Amino acid sequence: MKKQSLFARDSIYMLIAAIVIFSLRWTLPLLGGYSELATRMLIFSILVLGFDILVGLTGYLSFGHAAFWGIGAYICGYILLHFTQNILVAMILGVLIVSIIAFLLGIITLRRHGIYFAILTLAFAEMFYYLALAPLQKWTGGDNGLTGIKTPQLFGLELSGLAMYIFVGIWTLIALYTARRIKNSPYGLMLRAIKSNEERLTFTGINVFRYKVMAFLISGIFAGLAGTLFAAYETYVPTESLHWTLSGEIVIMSVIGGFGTLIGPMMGAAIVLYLENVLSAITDQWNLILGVIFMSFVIFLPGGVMSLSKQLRRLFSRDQVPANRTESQGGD
Amino acid sequence: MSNQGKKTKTLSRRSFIKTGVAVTGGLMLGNQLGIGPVHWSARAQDYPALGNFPVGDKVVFGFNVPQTGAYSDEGADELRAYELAVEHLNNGGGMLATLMPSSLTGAGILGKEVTFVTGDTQTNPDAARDSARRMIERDGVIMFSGGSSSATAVAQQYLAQEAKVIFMDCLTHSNDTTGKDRQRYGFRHFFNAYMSGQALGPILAERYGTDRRAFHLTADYTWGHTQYESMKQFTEAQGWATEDNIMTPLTTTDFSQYLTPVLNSDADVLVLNHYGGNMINSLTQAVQFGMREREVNGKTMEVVVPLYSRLMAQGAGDNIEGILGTSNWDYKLSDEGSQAFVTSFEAKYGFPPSQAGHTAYVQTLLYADAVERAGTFYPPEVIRALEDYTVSGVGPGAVEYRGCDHQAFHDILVVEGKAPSARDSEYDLLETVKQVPRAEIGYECDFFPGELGPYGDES
Amino acid sequence: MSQPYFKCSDMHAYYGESYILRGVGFKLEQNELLALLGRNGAGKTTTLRSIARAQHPNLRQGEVWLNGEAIHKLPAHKAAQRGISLVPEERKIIPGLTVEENLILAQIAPPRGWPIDRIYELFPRLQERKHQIGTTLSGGEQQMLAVARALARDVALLLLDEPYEGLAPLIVKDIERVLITLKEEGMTIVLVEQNAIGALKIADRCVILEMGEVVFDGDPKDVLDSEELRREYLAL
Amino acid sequence: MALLEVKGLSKSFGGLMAVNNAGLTVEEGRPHSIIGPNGAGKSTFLNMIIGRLKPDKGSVLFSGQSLIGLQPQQINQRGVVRVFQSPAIYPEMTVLENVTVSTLAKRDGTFKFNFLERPLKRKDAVTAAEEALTEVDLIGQQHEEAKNLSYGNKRRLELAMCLAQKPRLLLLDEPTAGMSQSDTIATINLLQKLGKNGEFTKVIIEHDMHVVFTLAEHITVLHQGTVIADGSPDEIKNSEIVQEAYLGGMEE
Amino acid sequence: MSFSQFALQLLTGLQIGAIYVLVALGLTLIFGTLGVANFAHGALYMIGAYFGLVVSSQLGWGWAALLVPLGLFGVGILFDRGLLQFFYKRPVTDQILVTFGLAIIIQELARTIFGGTTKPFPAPQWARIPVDIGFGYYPPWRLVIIAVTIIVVILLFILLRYTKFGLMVRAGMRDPEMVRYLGIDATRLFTIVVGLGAMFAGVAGIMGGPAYSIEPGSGMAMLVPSFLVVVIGGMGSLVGAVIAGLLMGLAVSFSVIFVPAVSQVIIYLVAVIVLIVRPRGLFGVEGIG
Repeated sequence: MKKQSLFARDSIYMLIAAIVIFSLRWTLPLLGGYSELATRMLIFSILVLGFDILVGLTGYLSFGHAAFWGIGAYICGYILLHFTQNILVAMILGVLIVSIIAFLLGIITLRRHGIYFAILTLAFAEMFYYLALAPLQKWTGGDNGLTGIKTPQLFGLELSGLAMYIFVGIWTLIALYTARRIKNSPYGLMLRAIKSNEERLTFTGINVFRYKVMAFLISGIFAGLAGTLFAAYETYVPTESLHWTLSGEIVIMSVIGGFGTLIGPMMGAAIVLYLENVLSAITDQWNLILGVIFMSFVIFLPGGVMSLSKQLRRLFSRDQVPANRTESQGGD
Repeated sequence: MSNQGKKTKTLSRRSFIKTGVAVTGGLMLGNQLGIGPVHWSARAQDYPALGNFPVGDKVVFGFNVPQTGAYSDEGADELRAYELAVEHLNNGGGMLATLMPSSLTGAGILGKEVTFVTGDTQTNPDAARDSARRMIERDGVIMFSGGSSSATAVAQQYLAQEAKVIFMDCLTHSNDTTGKDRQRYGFRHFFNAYMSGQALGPILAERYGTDRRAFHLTADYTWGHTQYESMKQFTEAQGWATEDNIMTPLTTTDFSQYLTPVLNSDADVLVLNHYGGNMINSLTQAVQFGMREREVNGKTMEVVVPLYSRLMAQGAGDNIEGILGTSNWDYKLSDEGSQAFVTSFEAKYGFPPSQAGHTAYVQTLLYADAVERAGTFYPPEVIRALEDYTVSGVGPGAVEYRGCDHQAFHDILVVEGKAPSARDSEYDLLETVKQVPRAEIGYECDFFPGELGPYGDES
Repeated sequence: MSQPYFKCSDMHAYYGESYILRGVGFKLEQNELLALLGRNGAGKTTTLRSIARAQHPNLRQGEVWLNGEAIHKLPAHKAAQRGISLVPEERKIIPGLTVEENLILAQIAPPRGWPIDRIYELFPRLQERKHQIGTTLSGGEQQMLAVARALARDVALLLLDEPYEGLAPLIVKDIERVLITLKEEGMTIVLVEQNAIGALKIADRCVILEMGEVVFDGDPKDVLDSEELRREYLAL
Repeated sequence: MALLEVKGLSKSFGGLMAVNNAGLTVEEGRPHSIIGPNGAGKSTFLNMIIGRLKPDKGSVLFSGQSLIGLQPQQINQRGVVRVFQSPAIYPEMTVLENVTVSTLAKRDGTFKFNFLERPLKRKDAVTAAEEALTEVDLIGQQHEEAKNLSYGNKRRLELAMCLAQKPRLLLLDEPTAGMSQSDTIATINLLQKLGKNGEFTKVIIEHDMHVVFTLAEHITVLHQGTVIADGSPDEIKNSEIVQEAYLGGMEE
Repeated sequence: MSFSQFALQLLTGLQIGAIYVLVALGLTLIFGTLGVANFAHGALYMIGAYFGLVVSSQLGWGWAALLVPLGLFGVGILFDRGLLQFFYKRPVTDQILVTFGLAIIIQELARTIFGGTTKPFPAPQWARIPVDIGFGYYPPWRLVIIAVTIIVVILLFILLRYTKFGLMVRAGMRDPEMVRYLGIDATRLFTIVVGLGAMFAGVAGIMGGPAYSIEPGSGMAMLVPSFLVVVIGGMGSLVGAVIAGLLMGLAVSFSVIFVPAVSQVIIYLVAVIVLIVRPRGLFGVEGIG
């Protein structure tokens, strides 16, 4: 019986997600957006989903996720440009290379915590950025980015517009499903334990480092996947894909959505892209407004949009907080 | 896009959706069922559906300029010029009086009132495309324009080609824009790095002699490379030697570590193939390092900046004094067209426009003129009307929009930074040394490799 | 009615949501040495920290009065300026500072106590090591430095948290001797100690805590004599 | 063969010799206790056994195999499990999740990549966790967030987390610290009951002698980092050295 | 490489490093005392530069030299009281986020007020003509930067080592709680430290402005390398910040001669190598990070 209900709940969750994902292209214009923005939102939501697996679950704040996204995009774009228009080949190779890099970076960076980890990941990502910008410009196109990528194909079908949207939507759904499975699996439990009390976990017989590397790797794969989709969708790869401001933007999206909730960061991505796109057409102060919104979230609503209802409920029922049951205590 | 014959009467699903978006999102479903209003020019049904087309009695332009980031002031000036252009298209005035020949009426375009939407490129190609996409899809723009970096221009040209909406590049100086990355749906009014070298070479020899050794600092990206190549080519043609070149990363703000090697070389000319913030910093710091006072081999060292803009001249302050470079246009030009533009710009905003503003203004007008001449907004027809078309009255001499690579050819300026004492306002920064005639600058169509791509209506 | 020299009453303190002190209160006369005893976790340290106005725990209710002045509304540094001096459990010699710097630091904020020279007279060992980094001293020397640091301030109430912890018996004797000297100098002291017997030996009065409440307040002799008290509350 | 055999263990911090040439032998199934006043080096000693600290010298044999140089998680996986003094739990997770981490660690080893496993499929792990919670009498609160538990219950949760790992050697660090008389008695009763059938051997670190005397069959006394006495509870009770060192100046 | 080339490149490296040092000093001071990773530190640099520009052009350089450090000290106090104090005890992630947010806002405000264009920031008249330093000509302003940095470092050293205030700060960095028990108002002490940190950023701004010119993005551009400097030196270590800053400057300067293409990559490369070999940075204190 329990099995049934859990399965049903899962199905309903995914069904709702599918409805939202596949209707975005038509609902977005009603809100002042445009249909292609929906595709973009979905691609970014895969990116932040991966980011959330690392940061939301394990608590390791990476400031270098642009590296995975950017490398995925460059590899995919390069293959589409020079070798084949087959999107699957380009994506598989892109994700493969990103996962190798993520694995290596994880082994190096995850020995550090907190600020050191953030700076180390940032430093690596910036290294890739500057490499792409000048020393490797023969392949990356330097500042102009990777231009002239041909429209990718899926078994002969040209992927652009609606077809691309559906293709991306399917991947988003797969990504969300996978991320949810990860979060709710024993594996996700371990990741959350890392965030909660890493040392304790070590003394529970767990090789914490391997779990962290794995989380980093999965996170990188998500970001790389999103990057390859981005290159295929844009048929263009800007150097900015590797810049740390993109990593910053991912953080902003996650904070606004709410770390560790999966669906929250996805919403955060949509909100930020919407503001960036729609607001910028109205006022050139959009960046300032976005900054203020971001800071307000950090200060007043650290749980992001996802915690909004909980916060409101708490606000209106402050006196209903159950009295603490204390049987015994330690003082010293 | 569509391979349907010229006589086809059915619209593709895609066009329907676009129309719907252009009207209003809410009507979209209706459109898909074929009941929404579809406004189309008289001959519209004769063409295969592609790109956008105006709906109702209004036509929308998209002005996509940097509103944030390092070039936001330049973007602001472009936007002022665009607004002025729209005003003149709807109500007459400005260059409408000087454009020769002109089909513009001062009552909109093909009887439709011109409106516009704006966007922020952030001088970031990705953001620029994103913003342009919104204009194309949501706002249904018939043409978009703007920009202040070659990377964003190139990125948007590809989008223009894909979406079959005409893009008028604004400020982009890289050879690639109309060279390897040229697109059928992109036109450039601005000159390019190659032309800068052509114009500057002879003047440099004239000023500084033919026995010079040049040290180049070059911004390490496409524009920098092309600028370096052309400066090297045209100074060496005058007998100069090239001592050395250092590629400086694009994000450099402190050039001192690149300037000290110059001090240790035999070079007596320093060429700064830098633009924007790069140029402001490298020039300022070159002056700080005493490059202007330096004596090498009995000659006073000279600094050259191949591409000037007001923005950069303002940023570099007094350091520009006596430094040679090139410019696309200057507000002090005395020809009728330039003056008509400057007068109306100053009347509206209280100060003179920059070359970026001029380019923005002229391109908007020339696009509108082409539509009038073509008699339709249908992009392939408008492109054909622009290609190989020569017009005058928008600046000194005549302007030719070459059909083979969509590069405009017109007189350009060799300029020199003014001494602070010689300036009559904060905008009066550059002195025109020579107006280089169109005939002296140019190259063959196939000099740079590149393909324009299809019009989109080929059967 | 004359006010007692020091008084704390009805203190209720929390660590986060953990309710630690449940109405602790006692009085002290000047020049009294009070032994504050109890099992691990009975709330001894929390009591000292509450009196010293540490940021944690959170004293939600209760009053602390010294010399007729209310302490319980003051921040920690103001309480210290009123003469409350806490020598915490791990002695808290500040890393990176020399012995002398640790003492000078104590004299920056008013009220200034003994001159440093006089302190050195009492602790000649510290004078020998005055340029040594404080944390490199042996445990006993560090404990002396901690006490010395308190003396460098004009202490109205000295709160000592387990000063004997981890020290060799010989050094414990030294510290004991110092405490007796201090008492003779007229200092008022609250001594928290695991080594209950040792503390009781030199104390004038004894308070025993159990589960955050005072369960005994009286003569140390009574505790020493009562097997039952010792077994029940002190686990001896 | 002794279950745990520690010989000549030493560790110094800076100039301070925290543990000096200390050793002990724990026989399988025989509750053992390490006592000593605060600061005697008990925690350091313990931390070296579980791999948290690296000893300067000495040997630690568990079932005849050396633990020196092993990672903490490897030591743990061999069955040496420590109950921490200040409850080390995962505060943001529920009580059941806290314990499930342990049962999963027992089931899956140091690392297993099994993200595709459905939550309901880890029934075995959950059942084991619930069993452990039942043993410590926390079963009614398994869905509460651990940080909301009372102090005593947090310590019980910690105990459950360790029991769930089915240890061979359970090291308890001051299990009754911070507890009232009645709680202490309850805890002692609980500890007496646990492992009675020889599933695991208890090593209890305490400064409270009464707890030790009721729970342990063998006692090692640590003072100033060295072992000053080792023997049965009665021997320890009557040892003069212990009286003097441990009880300070009992002799007037 | 000739001697003069080497010497000039060395001097340039020191000068680049000097600015890093100035920014990093404040950053590491704030981290060391408060444990706060201040991602708004670049913004403070930018405020210093713009403020210096306005004051020097309106009132002259004398006033700028006086008002900018004072003004930035005030900004630091406001920054601490208005925002940072609420984040002392929050996780480092939250601190990074909130200061990062503030940096974005300050940058955008600067753009609104001063425009996005790079502004010329002329050095004082006397510092504009390059001087002969034996092995070549060098801009005096850059020599001033080196000199000021040396003076600031020495003053800070004296302040921390030989004054009572310094004693309090050093104590507060290691054990703020005990400092409170000694009657010292640690909270006010920390506020002053943040003020000092901001002041150093301001000095860096007014030094770096004329050398590099300024635009709203200058702050963010300065933030990342100076954070690397702090991390390489060891978070909270002042000596580390000085050494690492100079190391970075030299790395950048000399990489230009050998491999110009990697001159931007080099600082990240150095950072990565140092952190892999010495995870706590060159002079990192055990227990931090």
